[in-house]
Amino acid sequence: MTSIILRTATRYMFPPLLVFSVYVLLRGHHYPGGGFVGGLFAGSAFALYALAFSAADARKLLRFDTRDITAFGLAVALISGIPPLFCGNAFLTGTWWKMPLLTGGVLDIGTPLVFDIGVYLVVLGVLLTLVFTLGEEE
Amino acid sequence: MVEFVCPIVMLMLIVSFGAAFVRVVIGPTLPDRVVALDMAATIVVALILTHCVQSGSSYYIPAAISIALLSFIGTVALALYISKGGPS
Amino acid sequence: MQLFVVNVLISMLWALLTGKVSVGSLTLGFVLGYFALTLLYPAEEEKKNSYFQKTMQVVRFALFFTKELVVSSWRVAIDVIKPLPLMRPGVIGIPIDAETDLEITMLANIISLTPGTLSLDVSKDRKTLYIHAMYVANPDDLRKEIKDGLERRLLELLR
Amino acid sequence: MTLLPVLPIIIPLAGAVLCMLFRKSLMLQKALAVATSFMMLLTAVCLMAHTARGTIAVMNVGSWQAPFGITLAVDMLSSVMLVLAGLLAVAVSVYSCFDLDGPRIKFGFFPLMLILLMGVNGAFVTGDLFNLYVWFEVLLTASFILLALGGERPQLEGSIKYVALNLLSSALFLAGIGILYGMAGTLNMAELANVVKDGERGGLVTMVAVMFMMAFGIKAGMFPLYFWLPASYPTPPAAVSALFSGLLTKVGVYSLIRVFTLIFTNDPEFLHGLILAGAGLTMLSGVLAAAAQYEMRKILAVHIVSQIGYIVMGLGLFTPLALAGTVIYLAHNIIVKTNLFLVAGAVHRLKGTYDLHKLGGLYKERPGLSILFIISAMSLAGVPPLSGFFAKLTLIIAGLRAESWLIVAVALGVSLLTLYSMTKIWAYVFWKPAPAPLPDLDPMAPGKWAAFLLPMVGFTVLTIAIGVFAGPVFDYAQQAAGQLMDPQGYIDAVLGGAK
Amino acid sequence: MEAVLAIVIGVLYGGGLYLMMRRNLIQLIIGLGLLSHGANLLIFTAGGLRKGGAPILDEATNTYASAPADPLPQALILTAIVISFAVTAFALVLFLRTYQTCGTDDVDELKGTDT
Amino acid sequence: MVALLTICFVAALIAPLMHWALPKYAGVALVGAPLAMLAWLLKQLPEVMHGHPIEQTFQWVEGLGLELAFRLDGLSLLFALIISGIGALIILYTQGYFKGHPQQGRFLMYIIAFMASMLGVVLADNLLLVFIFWELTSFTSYLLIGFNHESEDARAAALQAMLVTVLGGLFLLAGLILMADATGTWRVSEILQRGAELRAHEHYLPILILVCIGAFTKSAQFPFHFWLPNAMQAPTPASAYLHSSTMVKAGVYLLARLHPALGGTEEWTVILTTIGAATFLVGAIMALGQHVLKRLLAYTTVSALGAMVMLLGVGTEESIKAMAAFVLAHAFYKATLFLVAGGITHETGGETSIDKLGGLRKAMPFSFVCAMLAAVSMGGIFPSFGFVAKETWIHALEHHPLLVLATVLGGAAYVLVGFSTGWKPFMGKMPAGLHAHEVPLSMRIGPLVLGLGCFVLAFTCGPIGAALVEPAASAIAADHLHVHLHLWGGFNKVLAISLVTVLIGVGFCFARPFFLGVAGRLGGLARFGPDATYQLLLSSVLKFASWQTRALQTGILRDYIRITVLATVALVGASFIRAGGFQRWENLSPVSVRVALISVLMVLAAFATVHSKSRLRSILSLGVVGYSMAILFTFFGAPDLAMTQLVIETLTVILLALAFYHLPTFSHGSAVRTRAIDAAIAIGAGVAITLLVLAALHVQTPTPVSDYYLDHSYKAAHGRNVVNVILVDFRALDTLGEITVLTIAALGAFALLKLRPKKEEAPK
Amino acid sequence: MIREILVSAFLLIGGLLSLVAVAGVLRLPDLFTRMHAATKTGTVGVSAITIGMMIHFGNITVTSRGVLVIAFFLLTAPVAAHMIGRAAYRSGVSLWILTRIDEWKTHGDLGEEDD
Ligand code: NA
Ligand code: NA
Repeated sequence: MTSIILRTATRYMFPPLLVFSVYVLLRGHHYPGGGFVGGLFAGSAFALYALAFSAADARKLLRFDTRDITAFGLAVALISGIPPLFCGNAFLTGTWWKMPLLTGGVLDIGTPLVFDIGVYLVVLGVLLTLVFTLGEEE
Repeated sequence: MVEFVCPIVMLMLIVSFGAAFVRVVIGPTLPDRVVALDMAATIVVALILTHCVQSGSSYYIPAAISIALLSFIGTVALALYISKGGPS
Repeated sequence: MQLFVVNVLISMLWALLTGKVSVGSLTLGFVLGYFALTLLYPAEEEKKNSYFQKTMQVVRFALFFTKELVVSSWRVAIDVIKPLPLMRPGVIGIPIDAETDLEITMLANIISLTPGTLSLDVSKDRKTLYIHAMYVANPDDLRKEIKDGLERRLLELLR
Repeated sequence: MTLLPVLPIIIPLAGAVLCMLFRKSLMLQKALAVATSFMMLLTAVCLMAHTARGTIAVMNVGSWQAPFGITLAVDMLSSVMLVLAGLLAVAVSVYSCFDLDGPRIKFGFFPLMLILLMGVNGAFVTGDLFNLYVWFEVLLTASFILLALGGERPQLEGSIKYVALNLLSSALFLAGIGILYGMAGTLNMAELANVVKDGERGGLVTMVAVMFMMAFGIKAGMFPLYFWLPASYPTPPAAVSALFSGLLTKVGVYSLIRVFTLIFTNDPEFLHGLILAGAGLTMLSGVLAAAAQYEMRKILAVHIVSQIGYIVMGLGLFTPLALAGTVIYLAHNIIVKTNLFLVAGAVHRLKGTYDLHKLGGLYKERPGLSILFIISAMSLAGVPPLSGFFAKLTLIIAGLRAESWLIVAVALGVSLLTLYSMTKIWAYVFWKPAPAPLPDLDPMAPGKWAAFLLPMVGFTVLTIAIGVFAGPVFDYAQQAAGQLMDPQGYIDAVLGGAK
Repeated sequence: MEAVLAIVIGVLYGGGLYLMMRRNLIQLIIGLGLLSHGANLLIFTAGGLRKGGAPILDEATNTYASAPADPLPQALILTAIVISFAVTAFALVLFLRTYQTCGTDDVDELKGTDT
Repeated sequence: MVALLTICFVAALIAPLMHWALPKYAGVALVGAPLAMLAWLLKQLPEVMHGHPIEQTFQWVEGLGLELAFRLDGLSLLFALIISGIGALIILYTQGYFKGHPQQGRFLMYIIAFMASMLGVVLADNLLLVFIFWELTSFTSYLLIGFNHESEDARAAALQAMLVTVLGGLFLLAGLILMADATGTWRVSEILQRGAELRAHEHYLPILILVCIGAFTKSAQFPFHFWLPNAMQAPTPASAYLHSSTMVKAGVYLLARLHPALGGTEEWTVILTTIGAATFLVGAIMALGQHVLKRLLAYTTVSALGAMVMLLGVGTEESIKAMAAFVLAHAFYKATLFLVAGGITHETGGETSIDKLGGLRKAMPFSFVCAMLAAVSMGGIFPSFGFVAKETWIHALEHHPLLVLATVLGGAAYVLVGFSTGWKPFMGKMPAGLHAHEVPLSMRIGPLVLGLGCFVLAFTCGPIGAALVEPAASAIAADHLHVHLHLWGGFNKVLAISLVTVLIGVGFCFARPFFLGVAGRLGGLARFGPDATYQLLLSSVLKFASWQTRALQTGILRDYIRITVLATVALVGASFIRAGGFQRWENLSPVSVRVALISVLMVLAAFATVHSKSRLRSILSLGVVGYSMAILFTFFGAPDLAMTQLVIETLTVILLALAFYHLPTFSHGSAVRTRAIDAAIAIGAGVAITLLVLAALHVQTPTPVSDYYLDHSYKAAHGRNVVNVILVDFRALDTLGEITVLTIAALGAFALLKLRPKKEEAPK
Repeated sequence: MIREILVSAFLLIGGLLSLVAVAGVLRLPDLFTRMHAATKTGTVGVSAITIGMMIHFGNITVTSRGVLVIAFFLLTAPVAAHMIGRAAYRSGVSLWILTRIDEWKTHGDLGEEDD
């Protein structure tokens, strides 16, 4: 077991890191950030957890297999390019919908955003696969 | 006034960054280097934030936050490496 | 209770991050925070603690802490300029009353940020905190100073 | 044309993703891989049909007009490459279903193979220089892993060199892209062609062109940049070797052809002259390196180098006929080389070694396999009327017409040495009696054995068919070469919408 | 400015290559790292240094800050960085595995497959 | 014509099947194909005799000028008759020769395929088509010579024959292409009409030389003759067919075919007569010292081929006629002798040396008769067709005393060979331990038909001359020649010379032990001969190859990188010089202090990275380089880049730290010299890149596409962060590729660490 | 104007503290004393600059993020120092020669072990 100071700090840093990662992901279209950095942050959160506790603990926390997350992310990114095909547009053409919010505002939801979410998941999965496998190496 | 101060601060920070780099190089022990690199990261944060002031653009703040967080994780990783007896 | 507070904090954090303090962003932040927390504390018990009582203590402590922080920077500045042989560093162990992880961690952190001291490690039995100090004129004085000053204030705040 | 050109990228990716998601079921992965390969082939054939009469299939990904988005453009050269990649995919996936061990499949062989193909296809269809870089990285990374997958010592040793030199190539490639972008302000190859053509940038363009020549030269395995190839290609399982030998270096060659017919036509005397010199040295050096080998798969691997020399020779001569020869040679070589590797794999499967000294007696034991080998081997050596003959013939005629006597002499001499190498394998592996009796390691039932040989039979039929139907093949190649020599059609097709 | 950066690029490429020619596997990795920095900086420099604001459209004013930098090289470099990270990570594992299997990290000794 | 040719090829393809279905009668069944061809040829005889060639053309590869053009004229007919006629006999012979052999089917396949290819050579009317069949004969002969594939000698001989003939074929190909380009057509018949044009062409001499080399290798002319005796490793039916009557004559055929286009010049005459005469003599002389049956015959074949080339070189009407007649004569007697020799070897359990044979006349009377008939014809003795041909030949050389002298010597040698093969094995006492029986029926037909043929032809030489020799000679001369062959020309100079030849030949027979002795003593000279030269060449190529491999593929990554970098630097440098260096310095913005400082720092950090004995110092210095990059990105308006760079930098360090647990510290240094060279190369590369960047900077950029991105990012793609919009929308395909790379890198890392070979080698 | 002065002051203080911090890192005699400088002064220095920036922009978004930066530093810097300190101590990094006392060593209790 590693230091309790580190473990405690990790516990308190973990949720904000995840939140920050989603923030970076969702704001990426308008401000610096995006799926890639967002995914790296999410991955770093789990990496920190794996360092402070153990790779196995981090895996438990994650619940999904890292390779599944990766593949799923790739699938999401790929699928995000499909909807425009049904409108006669080219692959990966940005398609946007206005989504009314509960509060009365309107949110632009578009396939590029979905694509970015795919990127986020891929990066998360990849980073964790690397960290966990290397961390578990004897 | 700020326009005048910013370049000076920037220079101070760059010099600090360089000095931290010197410690990275001269060591002598691995923890010394790690401390120095952590210091360098801290200075990079300061640099980026100063640049925000100078350019009047707040878009660089997330970069600063990123490094604040990530350099910590990096340092932890290296510290664990050292304490597990990893050679330099 | 504590969990709830943390959750609210996260939702506020989210609102701050997005820069738009609105019901929507707070809700989204709450939901995100909820998920983040459920990952962490699947079944941990809540601890009863009065939230409002602590507010004043927090403010007081914050002020004290800020002062210490500024002073510590100043001290380093002086140390750097001073001739080296005037320093009297040393590693000493401080018996601690802090018990929970959070208490120990906060204590250690605050010790690190205050002038002249730096936490190195907690003993295995969690009873002793080893610190590195720049000026160890008398180890027992230092121990006393920390225990009566920092630790007492902190534990008051946390308990 | 909103869909077809991108399918060669999407289909293998989708297949790979599905394979990854169903990674626990070997059967399902096999089925997925084979099905995906067939779909790829089908798409490629459709594209070929679409482009056969000289139209260029253009698609703007994301509906962004060229040169702003990434434009995919499939001309005749691209579509023939796609078809070949499809054929290879089918053959290798079927072959792997029989040949590959469970652990390798479990640890992602099929997704990697499909992603490799995705990268290869991407490189063939893209009309954007940076996008080409991305596809290169996709296929390279996949190939790194396929090469090392299994973790046997030779594989790892080979991988080190493979990785290092290919990454060096990537760094050169990136440098070229950066400078070209700075110079032209665009990454669209058609637009680049226009800018290079218009501007007074002669000197710099030539320097950048040299960078690209080196970058692609490494990937293509040209002299003196090919060293990674003999060190790495003979190390992985046969299916992987076959896939690599058939496709990877060819992507480098394809890219050379693409940029040196479309963009860098500003100084053919110097640039294409260099390519031609490189081609000659590549042929010669490769064939000599092969002559020194006594390991079946290694001979075949090193021969790739010398074959690359032939393919590039057409580009160096830079005449319509020569490029037609290059196109035919590409097609021929992909088919034949892959097949030879598959046969080598079958031999290894039977006898457990590639060592010429240890092997023997297969002519007696396995006449079918012998026929498959000798036909491909002779095709490689250029014996008429197989595919290789027409490929070489076209190049030789082009060389003589261009009065490049030296390169013709080298090409002819090398073809003799190729023949020597192929007959060496034939004599040692098939004709010679086995020095010590090797047990037949193959436990396959005859039916399964036949299915296992099926891809090889298919390729053998193809190499004969190219010879028999050399007329239409040549016409196609000539038209493709025409498109390459006069890139205005390509440029107009890509930029058509923008003007 | 570009002249200075051109020299830096040269140093990065040169240093990367020199490291790649050393005998330790780790130096090979580090060399690749330098090389990739060099390539990125090259794209950045050759792509046209425009010392200016971030290419982000301001929400309030709907304008770019003073002369925005060229966004395309940035996007290219981002892609290149990610790719080189992926490749470096894989190479690291590959080298680790090579060391475990071959029992040496001396690149000069890994020549069993060439001839 | 095409149909029949196709039938022949199909027959070849189905031969193994036939053998599998009818093991005993496959040969008999398959002989139908050549017989059909033969019948058809004979049917065309009258037309062709009257100078009306038969033509048939199909398109094949129009763009290359390759068409399936066939043309049967007198020359083709003569050769085609020989090929199909003897072919049929050989196939029958094979039936007996390979009785019960498991690979008989394969042999039949090869030999029929060979026959078809050979027919293709003589019937084709398109240069490329000729070449295709030409190569096919080389390839099938490879399979035939190496038929006894378990014998190393057979394999070596097969390889040698193939390499030599294919080498020649390559020269030939170049010559043919040049010829087609010079005349503008691939049609042989058209080229023959444009002979004057061709002979005046600047490429005439190269074409002639190239074609000659092709023909000479195929027809075993000196100094390429050596492969032919070695090729006797082939089973006898193959030797009889390929190496006496057909394949080796392909070269002669080609020269004869192209005579109207290429012939008649001084170059032609000099080259052909010199080489032909030399070959004639060398073959004959070499034959004197042989004792192995088939080798003996092989050398006389070499010699005969030389004679044909020599006659063709002389190029007079008479010599052309003589050559055509001699082709016919040679085919008959040589095939017979080979078949008999094969029979002897076959029935005596593999004995090949004539000195160990004797007294076979009782056991093999039938073979004896056939052999005698052929031997007489070979010796040019009255009243055989060999005599007729020899007469015509000597007559043709009337004005070339030297060549006549050569003919006499050579002819005498033929007498000796005829004696050695047709007489010696059958007479005298049978050596102890030798057992023999007569050959089976299927093996008798061939020798009988051919042996008798030697005399039938002689007695019908008038009509034969008109029907076969005249059309052939006319085709060679491209002019109508009248051929009157006669068995008896009266007592004249020619007959006298003939007689002298025979007499000397008889003398040779008595001197045979002497020749054998000389040959034995001169055996050492063989290592300066062409065969040794071939071996030397082959082994030098192999030596050079392995030297090259050792020199270039050292296995040391450093060397590879060095070569790669040096080549790149050299070429970039060359193009830089070619571009005239820098023309002007423009577009360079002023240097700001902070960028300069960061740059200096980066350079220092790069040096620290490079020059470090501690791997962590190196890594951390690399981290400083990365941080500096991020700072630069910040200065130049790239927040996304700065952020990504910083994150990636740190993550890289984390991964490295994780991996470093399992990796050793730096322990292998290089010598100072190595480091100096590497440093020099690296510096060169750095300078080259710097120059390239500087050169790039003075080029004015036109409107970059990114202005479009800035304008349309929000309007058309709903995003304010242009960089991100490029990544997920404008150039999303790049990003898709990028995340694919990421995915597989992780997949690969996982697989590499988790999947281990069953038997892990223990680390040292 | 006051705001400008405040901003400038904070930035300058931050810059100076950074200089002090690295001066400490460079000049102080052993790892542990250097860490004092890096941890405390570095944190305060960067915080000062952050505050300067917060004042400069003066809007809620920037301020909230600035708070975040400072908070992160206050949390992470001491933890990092602790991690390095204990790692260094365990790995046998020697204390400065003039260190007066080492109770850790005398007690011989090295805390929890890493796995
Ligand atoms: Na992004
Ligand atoms: Na920190």
